[in-house]
Parts: sequence; structure tokens; C-alpha cells
Amino acid sequence: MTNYFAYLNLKRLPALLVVFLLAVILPIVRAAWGFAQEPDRGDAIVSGSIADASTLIPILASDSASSEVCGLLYNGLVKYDKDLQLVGDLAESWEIQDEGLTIVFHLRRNVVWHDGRPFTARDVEFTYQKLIDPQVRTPYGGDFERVKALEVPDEFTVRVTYKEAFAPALSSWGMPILPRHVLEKEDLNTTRFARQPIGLGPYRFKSWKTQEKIELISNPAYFEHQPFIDRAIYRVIPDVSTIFLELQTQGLDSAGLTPLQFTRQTDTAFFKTHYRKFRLPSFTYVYLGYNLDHPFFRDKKVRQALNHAVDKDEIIRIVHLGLGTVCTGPFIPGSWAYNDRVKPAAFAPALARQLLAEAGWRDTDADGWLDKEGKPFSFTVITNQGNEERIRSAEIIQRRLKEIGVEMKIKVLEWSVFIHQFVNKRKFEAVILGWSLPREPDNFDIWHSSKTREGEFNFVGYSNPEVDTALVEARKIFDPEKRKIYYQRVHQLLYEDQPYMFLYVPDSLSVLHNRFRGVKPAPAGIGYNFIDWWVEKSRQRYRLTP
Amino acid sequence: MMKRNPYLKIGLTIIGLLMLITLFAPWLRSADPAQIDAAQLLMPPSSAHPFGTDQLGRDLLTRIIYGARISLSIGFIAMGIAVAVGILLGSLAGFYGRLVDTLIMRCADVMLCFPTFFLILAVVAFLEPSIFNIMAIIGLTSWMGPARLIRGEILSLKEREFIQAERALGASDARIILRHLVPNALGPVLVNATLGISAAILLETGLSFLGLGVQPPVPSWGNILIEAKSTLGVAWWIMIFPGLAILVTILGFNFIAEGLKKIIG
Amino acid sequence: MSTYIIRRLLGIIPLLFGITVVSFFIIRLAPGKPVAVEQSLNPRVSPELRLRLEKQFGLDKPLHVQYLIWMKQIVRLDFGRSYIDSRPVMEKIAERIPLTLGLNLAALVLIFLIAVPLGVRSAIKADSAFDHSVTFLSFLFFAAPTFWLALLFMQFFSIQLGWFPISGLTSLDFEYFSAWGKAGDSIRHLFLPVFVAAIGGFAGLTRYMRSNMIEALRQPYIATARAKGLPESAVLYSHALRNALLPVVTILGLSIPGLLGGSVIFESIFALPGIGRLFYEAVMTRDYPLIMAEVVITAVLTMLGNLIADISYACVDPRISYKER
Amino acid sequence: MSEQPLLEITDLRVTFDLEGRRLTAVDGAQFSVARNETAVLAGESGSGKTITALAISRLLPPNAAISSGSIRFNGHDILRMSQEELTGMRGKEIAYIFQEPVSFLNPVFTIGDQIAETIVLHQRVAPQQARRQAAQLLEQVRIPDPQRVLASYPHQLSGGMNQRAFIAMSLACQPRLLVADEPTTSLDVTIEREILDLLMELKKSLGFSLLFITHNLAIARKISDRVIIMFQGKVVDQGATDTVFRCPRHHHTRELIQAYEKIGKL
Repeated sequence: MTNYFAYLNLKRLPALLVVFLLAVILPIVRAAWGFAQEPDRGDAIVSGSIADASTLIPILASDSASSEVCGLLYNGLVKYDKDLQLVGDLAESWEIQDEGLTIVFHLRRNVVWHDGRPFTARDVEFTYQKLIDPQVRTPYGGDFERVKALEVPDEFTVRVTYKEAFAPALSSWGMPILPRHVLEKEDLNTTRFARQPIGLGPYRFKSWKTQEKIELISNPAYFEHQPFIDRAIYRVIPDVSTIFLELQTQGLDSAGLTPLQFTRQTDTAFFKTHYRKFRLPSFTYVYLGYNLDHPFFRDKKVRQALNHAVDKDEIIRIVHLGLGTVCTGPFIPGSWAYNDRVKPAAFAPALARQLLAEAGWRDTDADGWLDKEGKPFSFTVITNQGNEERIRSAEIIQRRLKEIGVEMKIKVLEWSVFIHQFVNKRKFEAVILGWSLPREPDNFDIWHSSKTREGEFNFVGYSNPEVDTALVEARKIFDPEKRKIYYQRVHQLLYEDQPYMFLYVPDSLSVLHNRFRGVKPAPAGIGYNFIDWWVEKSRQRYRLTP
Repeated sequence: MMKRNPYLKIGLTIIGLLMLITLFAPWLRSADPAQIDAAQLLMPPSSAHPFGTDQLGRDLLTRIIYGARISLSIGFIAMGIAVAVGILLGSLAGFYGRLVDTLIMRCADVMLCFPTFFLILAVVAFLEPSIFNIMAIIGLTSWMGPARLIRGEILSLKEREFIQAERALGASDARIILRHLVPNALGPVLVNATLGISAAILLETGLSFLGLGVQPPVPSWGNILIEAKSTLGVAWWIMIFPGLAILVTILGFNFIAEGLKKIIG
Repeated sequence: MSTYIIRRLLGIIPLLFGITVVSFFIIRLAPGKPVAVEQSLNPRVSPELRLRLEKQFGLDKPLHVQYLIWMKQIVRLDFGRSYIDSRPVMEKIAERIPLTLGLNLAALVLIFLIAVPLGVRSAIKADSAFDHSVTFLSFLFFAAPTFWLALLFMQFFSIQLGWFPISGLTSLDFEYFSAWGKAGDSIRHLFLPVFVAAIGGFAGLTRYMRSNMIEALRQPYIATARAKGLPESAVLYSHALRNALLPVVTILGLSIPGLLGGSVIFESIFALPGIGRLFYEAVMTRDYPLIMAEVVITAVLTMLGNLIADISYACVDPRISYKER
Repeated sequence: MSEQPLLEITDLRVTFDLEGRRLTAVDGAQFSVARNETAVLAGESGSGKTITALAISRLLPPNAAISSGSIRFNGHDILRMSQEELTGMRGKEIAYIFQEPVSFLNPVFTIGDQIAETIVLHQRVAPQQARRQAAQLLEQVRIPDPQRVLASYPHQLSGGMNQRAFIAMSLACQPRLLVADEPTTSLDVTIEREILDLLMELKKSLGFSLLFITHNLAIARKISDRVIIMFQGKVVDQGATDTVFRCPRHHHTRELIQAYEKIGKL
């Protein structure tokens, strides 16, 4: 005691005060401000999903419900971070060698599967073999067929050699990795594993009641850290109106919203007290594609004219209640490949008429419709049934085109018939469709002039040698800084050529119960840091054990 | 005939009024049912829009009136097809008997085993959900009722004296069937068909709910009503008015059927 | 009696054949291809892969050959595997069918419990205010589109009054409930769906019961019963009701397809994992093996339902078994 | 004939309400039936005889009503009876047999059940006892295989057999009055004779009054002590059988008799 008091000399008093302040007052202040508080564990998050998952083997899953659940169960070698940059996941680091022909991944060493077995390079090798196995019904084989050889020099190194340099390859290694020791002797197409998977992600599989719910529980051994929220529950609610009603009774914690739900239906005191709404750009765009072999649309001037005749802002205003942005090209707005010097064409009906007149389209018989060589400008646009937004967009475009004397008929088709008999066979005059905007900007399959066979994706028949070259060159370069030159050029050329009338990028709208803390919206959305979300003990709604 | 038959009276009044409304639709509401008005999205009922407006600012009353055209024609044409097929097959089966009868009635038995909605769903989903396809499919999956009725009536009628006499006079089969048997058997079929009309209208609503009904922008009561799903909580009028329109119409047809039953039975 | 049953049993053979033919060809003659083959316009899927999948599924063979292959399978009760998740189709249906059957059975019981007394009372008090209001109400319920009623009910009973949960089968903490808690929870979840499923059926059965009863009351044997000195209640509820009730058995059989069909809608809106919902998904993804299996199975169920109804009718109604059949 | 008649109907008027129109079916009928007497109520169809017969135990359809008159049975005013008194009397005091036994027997109960039901109802005996009595009754109406018939449903039996069973059921409680409404009309001539013989024989052995309703004057003449002729809802002629047939008072009776004489049936 005496010794202790001997320390207490006056000279040190200010320092002690500082220590005291730090030790006692700061935590109170921090707690009061609500930051850096130690997160509580517990509770569950209940998400509503329109569709059930089909399989929990990620390399077989092509639907978004399956992919979402798989996202919490598995990891890939790489992932996109909150700013859409490619970073390591199961791979700690990687090197690009031989001018892009070889990628060497160095794997994390402390990762274990949910059954306790260690994760090794053999699992990566196994997953790769399954991806290229013709017997396995995976839709993702394409990127991996370019691999010349995959070697495993040691337990924690994977060396992939490509036939030619292929930049999109790197992102393809975001493919979730499967456990070799469990699946080695299984037929992937039919294995029970699809419904009781073992992964290595932040959550472990608990139960799956078909068409009812999937339940996951947090993985204490997750290599980053155990998630704070104990359970993640996906409830299947096939009808949007039911989802909305469930939200009204707090039966769901998170769900996607329609624009109307976002702006009006959730604009109530109830929603404001219990929920938080998020509005982020979605990674999709909607367009009107022309069949470029059609005599009307061969002329670039006509396409540019039509682009001027349609008010995209109006479409966004009516169809998405203003929740979206005008689209100018097939890249994620704000991403490195996106060319922000490409500005949307002005809505200018007069200019449109003028351009059409220059292209030979005039209303010679004064019937209100433009014509050329005796043919009126009348075409049919097809779109798929079940997508209200596309149909409504079509109706608005129809009205705007009518104002400049162009008749557009709308035909709504059942999806499979639409794709198989019209789009794949290129039997259409114009089509309204959407593409997703992958984080990897390679657009080769959609725009390269070689991709116009039946069932391929350049079904509008676009061909521009400069775009072709740029697409091919860009694939060989890994460095985004150099790669972006090509894509930005492609972006510019596409907007000038107008093979599509690029319409809009809708916003992705969602609602989340406001008891969840640690949610930080970023360009990638909100889900990227899900394992850091937490709920204060007093506000937790679900218990894990009785 | 109408005396002391309040069901028939009410039913005919409802459906009669409805027919008049659909007939004179363009004069009743001059607006274009597809006219989008960005300034008038989801407006509650007012003097300009007595039933309010929908998500695209279209006048709901106009859409319901034009929707009546579509929905009623679905009802009538689908049932027309069902009755035509039913009469044809039923009278063939009843009149010729034996193999023809067995064959046709077995087909009817098979068709009756299927939950009709499943069949319709599968076919509508696979074909284009155009109005015509919907009518045709509903019609072709509901002929069994009329066919059975016609067959039964014909079986009991064909041995009657007047038919025997007609036959003795050398009348052709077709003449006997069309002039004597079918008209005599028509009563119960009429009741069945009236109920069938309302069933067809309801069926289209069900298909619309699943996104497989008449496709917008063509307004049908089904696809007008399903907008209520996406506007829950902000537009009660979209929930109430189209729903009531369907309700009253179906009620009308069922009342007529009930009234007819009274007359026939 | 036994000859009647045997004859009916033999009669199902051509029916079964017809059912498979219709199921197969209606579905397979439609244009378009399964989504599993189509892969929903995914740029990652090459045309070659699609051809390969087509081959794996046997879709490259001529249609009649596919039919024969399929028939060979289904006589062994093997309906193949789903295109979507490769699970055996029978397994997928088996896990869903109890819910749908259970729900529909509950709905039938409810319909019966409400419609029979109402119909009988209406008949006894024919043309009274009671009769007219029952008629009107049952017509009214019959006239309302199912999903519309469901939405109205959900808004009123679940949101305004908070009596029932909106959707689903059980609460999320179900497994932690006591046995009674579980039972209560299930009933609360299933009440609205069963009620909505039943509502369209009230009208039919009430009307049917009413006219049967009126018909029965007109029969001469009722005069006999009265002439014997039976009290009115015995005349109505023993002599007339028994006659009026018997044909209802066959109606129950006939109502199976309608209820099954209706389950597509209420299973969607109440988020219930039954076969109606499964069928809709199968149709939307063109999961041929699943669609065909489901059509066949529901048709066979309906057929068996009718058969059982007819046979039990023949058993309970002495008039049938000795007459023409 | 000095004692009080068993059944006495005075000025009976029955009206029907047919969708708002009033229709008089029985218009001031007046007649009586004495104990142990066989009275025949005759007339062509639509003359109101069946309605009159039904009115006796107030078994009229709901849209018919007795608008005036009185019915006295064994000293009681039937029109003033309570519902309980009525049901106690029906089947026990006054029994009926009808034209088409198959449709007047309930198709979904066995013959045994239907006979036993009446016995249990009025005699308050145990069901087994009732069943035994039923078997005896069937023997009494000369049914050869009573056990089989007891277990049979009406449509399994012939018309004659059904009518015998029906008679057995009606007589189960030894009624004072049996009202037989055209009980043989739907039967073959040979069966008709058998049934008539049976009825007369039972009447003799059991001793009840019989009100027999028929349009057939031949039968009327053969079995009756007294005839009552109805025409258009009115009783136009009545009296001892011989008297009426010998010198009919009303022209309609005359026409009827002449019609029968012409075809040689009388």
C-alpha cells in the first residue's frame, strides 16, 4: 500500500487523470454514442424469399435462392469486397505468372470444414474436376474448360495454367469450394449432400423443410470469426403480397421490396419504427434490343433516333417510381469498367423525327405513321410474361414512339417459348429483356460478332470490328487499370451504335428490421459484412435454445 | 316464367345491366383504358375517377368496364366451346351407343379425373397466355358436364314414341339429333353452362393470380384485381372495386342458373 | 355387390392408360424446353452444354419412344428424377402430399359440418328468410375469387385483429414449444387456409343438401312415416335425412379435383409447401418428370377417390347395388 | 247404426295454396264410417278422395289447409288435437296403406326396421320384442319367408310382397280404422285379388273399420258395405252399396256406373 501511494506523486497526476478518463468515462460515452460497443451474440435473422432453393451444391445451383444460401455455407478462393474489388477469401494471396497464363493461389491454413476436417488444396482440385466433368450438370463449366492444367504443389498451394491468358478467370475462382472428403465417392447430380451440405462458411446447415424454410446456425470455427447472429432462417413465401403482410406483423426481418412498397406501402409509422429501408443500385439493366438484321434497324441513324424518342427518365418515374438510373451501357455504373463520359442521349422527339427523316422515314401518306418505300414503320417488340416492369416499360415506349409516328406492337410470351422459339432463333424484330451486370465486366458472349449462332447471346446480331478486338484484347489483361481502357471504349461504341436501346438500371430495394446493428451499406450492397451484424440483447426476438 | 322466380329476376337484371355497360363502354367512359398518366398514379376515388386510378394512373372504372368485355367474353366463349364440344360428343355417344359411347364416355371419365386447374395451368403456362388460348383451354377442359347431361337425356329420349315415329318416317340421324334430341336435352345443359360461365371467369382470375391469365395491357378482371396484391395498404380501391365487380357478376350468373333450375326442375 | 366392385376395378385399367396418355402428351406436345436445359439465358452456359443436358434427360429421342420409356418406368412406380434438383420425383411428391391432403380433408370436414346442417335447415324451412339468407350467403362466398378473400381475411384477421399468423405452417420457435403449444400453433397457422379452401365448397354442398332434402321430403315414404305417427323430428332427421345424405358421399369424391386444383392458389398465398405449389413450380420450370408425375398421381388419386365414393355409396345405399349397375 | 260412428266428417273443406292461387280441393265433404264397416270412397282421380283421406289424420302437404269443417274420430275432435295427441293417434288408431308400396316404404331401411319402428313407437316394447312381433305379423299377412323379408329392403321385393309387408306394418298396432288409398291399383290383377282377399280376411279376424279409396267401382261394389262417391271435391252420393248402385242419386254416379256397365265390369 505504501509503495503504491509512493507512486502517487503529484507530477503524475495529469497522466492519471487521462488514464481515469480513458478507463471510466470513455466507455460510457461510447455506449451512449453507440459505436464500438461490444456486440451481443444471439437472435436470428428471418429473410423472406419468393422461391425455395433447389440445391445447396453451389456448382449446380443456378437460381438466386440457392446461391444466396450457399453464400453463407461456402467460400471461394477469391471474393468481391464491399467496393467491388477482387480480394482473397480462401486464398490468402495469389500471383499472376507467365504473362497471365498461370495463376498461383496461396491458401489459408487455418480453415476447417463444418465437420472439423481441414480445408486443403485437394478440395480446390476436386471442385475443379467436378466443374469440368461432363457428367456433372453444372452451368459453370465454361470458364474452367480454358484451364490447361491444375496442379497442387503442396497442401496449401494451387497452380492453375491456362491455354491462353484469360483475365475473367481470376473472378471465376470465386466459385465456392466443395469438400472432397465428403463428396469423393458421391454422384454430384443425385447426392443427398445437396440437401444436407457441409461447407466451411460462416454458417452451418441445420435444416431444410422444402418450400417452407432453410435454417442455418453460426459456425463457431469460422476462420474470420463466429458470426454474432446465431441463426439465419430463409422462409419461402411465394407471393409478394404475403411477404408484405408478413412484414406488417414483423414476421420477417428482411425482404426485397417493390418500388411501390418502398415508396408508399412502407411509408408508415409502423415501418419507420421497426424497419430500415435500403436503396442500392441493382446489378441488372433492362434494354430494348433490335434485331440488327431487320431492314428497319440496320441503319444506325434509326436506332439513334428511337433512342432520342424515348424518355428513359419517364420510364423510371412510372415503372420504378423514380427508383433507378438511366442506363448507358452494359457495365456496373461507377465500376472501373464503366465509362462515365458516356452521357445519356437527350429526350428529343424533334431530333428523332429529323434523324428518321434523314434515314428516309417520312409520313408521305399523312396517316400519322412514318413510312419508307411504301412500308409503314411498324414493328413488334416481344417480352416475357411475368415481368410487369418490362411490360409497362414497353407500354410507355409504345406511346412515345407513336408520337413520332412509329408503331410498336407488344407481344408478351411465355418465358420458355420466348427464349427458345423467338430469342434463340432470332425470330424477333425487337425484344425487351434484362441482363445482369456481373462484377467481372467481360461481355464477350453478348457483343462479339462470333456469338450469333442459335442459342448464343449476341442474338441481336451486333457486329463491330473495333468492339470485337477490344473484347478479345481486354480478356488478356489482368490489371484493371489497363483493362478498363478497352471496356470504356466498348461502352462508348455500344452507346453510339445503339444495338440496344439501353433503358435503365433499377435500384435494388430492401427492408431490414432495425434491431440489426453493424449494417454498413456499400457499393456491394449490405450483405457483405453479415457476420459482423448483431442485435442488442434486449431487442433480440428469437432464442436458440429453450 | 319470371313470376315468383326472384333469383332469375335478380340474375338477369345484373347480367343484363352488365351487358349494356360493356356494349356502351366507349360512351360511358371516354378515356382510353390503357392511357397511362404519370401525374395520377394511385389516386383515390374522386369525381374524375370514381373508382380511383391504378399504378400507372389509369382510370380504374374505365378499366373495369373494359375488363368486363374481356372477362365476359372469356366466360361466354369458353362455355360456348365447352357446350358445343359437349353437345357434339354427348349426342354422338347417346345416339350411337356401343363403341362410340364407350369411347367418348371413357374419354370424359379420364378428363374428369384430372384436377382441371392443373391441366389448364400446365397448358396455359406452356402456350402463350393469349385470351384465345385461355378461352379454348377452359372450354376444352369443361365439356364433360354438358356431354354427360346431353347423353343422359338422349338415352332417355331416344326410345320415346316421337323419335321412333320420326325414324320410321325416314329422318336422318343428324336431323333427329339436332331437331329433336338436342333441343329437348338443352335445359339442364343451360343451367350447367350458366354455372360454367361464372366458373370460367373465376378461373381466369385464378390464372391471373399466378401470372398466367390474360396478359396486360389488355384489361381483364383477373389482372386488374391482382394489382391489389402489389398495392396492399395504399390503394384499397383496387382491392375493393374489381373484387366487387367479379363478385356481383358471378352472383348474377349463379342466380340465373338457380332460377333456370327452378323452371326446368 | 362384389361383381359391381370387380367391374369397377377393371374399369380403372383403361382410365389409368388414358390418364398417362393425356398427362404425357398434353405436357410434351407444348412448345418450349425445360428450364434446366434452357438455363434461363445465362451467358455462362454454352449451347453444347445444353445439348448435353438434353441428351442426359433423353429429350433428344422421338416423343413416342420417350412415352414408352416413361411408361416402363412408371409401372414400376418410378417417376424419374426432377430436372431441377435431381431428386427422385416420388420423394418430392411424397414429402408434399400429406399437407395438401390433410388440408383438403380438413376443409372437407369443415364444409360438411357447416353445409349439411345449413342445407337441411334451409330445406325444412324452404323459402323462409333463413333459407334465402343461407342461399344468398353461400352464393356470395362461392362468387368471391379465392385469393381475394384470402387477402381480405389476412388483412382483417391477421393484421387488424392479430388472431392468426399470416402464413407458413409453424412458428419459427415451433420446436421449442410444448406438445399443446405445438398443436395450438399448428391450428392457428392452418385455420385461415382451411377456411379459405373450404369457402367455395360451402355453396355447392349447401345447395346440394338443400335440394336433396327437399326432394326427400317430397317422397311418398315421408307420408308413410308421418302416417305411422312418427314425431316430426324422426320424420326429418331419420327418414328424410338418411335418404338425402347418402348421395353426398359421391359428391365428396367428385369434389377432390376441384379442391386439389384450388390448392395451387391458397398454398401460394399462405406459403404452404403442398403439392399445388409444387405443381406450379414444376410448371414454371418445366420440370417434365415432376409435372407428369404430379398430373398422373393427382388424377389417380381422384379416380380412386371417386371409386371409393361410388363403392361406399353402393354399400350404404341399398338401392344402388341391386339396380342396374 | 244407432251407436256413434267411428269416424264422422262434417262439412270438410280443404284448400291449396298454389303459388298464390287458392284452390279448393275438398268442398264440404260430409260422411261417416261406422265401426267394423267397410266404406269405399270412390271417384275419378282428382275428385279429392285422397286429400280427404289424408285430412283424416291431418297428413296434408304443407301448402294445403283444412279451412273449415270437423273430423271426429272415436269421439275426439281431430282438428283440435295437439301435435302429440295426433302423433299418438296416427299409426295406433288410424293406419294407412298406400297405392305404390315401393315408393311409400323408405328405401334405405329394411322391412323389419320399418315394421319394428312402428311397434316400438306405439307399444313401447324392446326392439327385439318388436322384431319378433314383426315376424308374426308377416306370417299373418301370409308372407312365406318372414325372416328373409324382414332383412330385405323394399326394392328387393315384388310389389305384392311389399304391399303385404305394408299391410303388416299398418296393422301392427291394431288400429281402429285402416285407410287404404288405392292399395291395389299398381298391382297385377291376380295380386290385386290376393291383396283384397287378404284385407277382407284380416278385417274379419282383427275387426277394424276400413275406409277403402278407389276409382274402381267394381272393387267398390264387391267389398263395400257403404259407398261414398266424390266428384270435383264434393260428396255427391253416398249410402249402402246396393242402394247407391241400384238407384244412384247424382248424375255423375249414374255416368260412372254406366261407364262400368258398358265394359261389362260390374
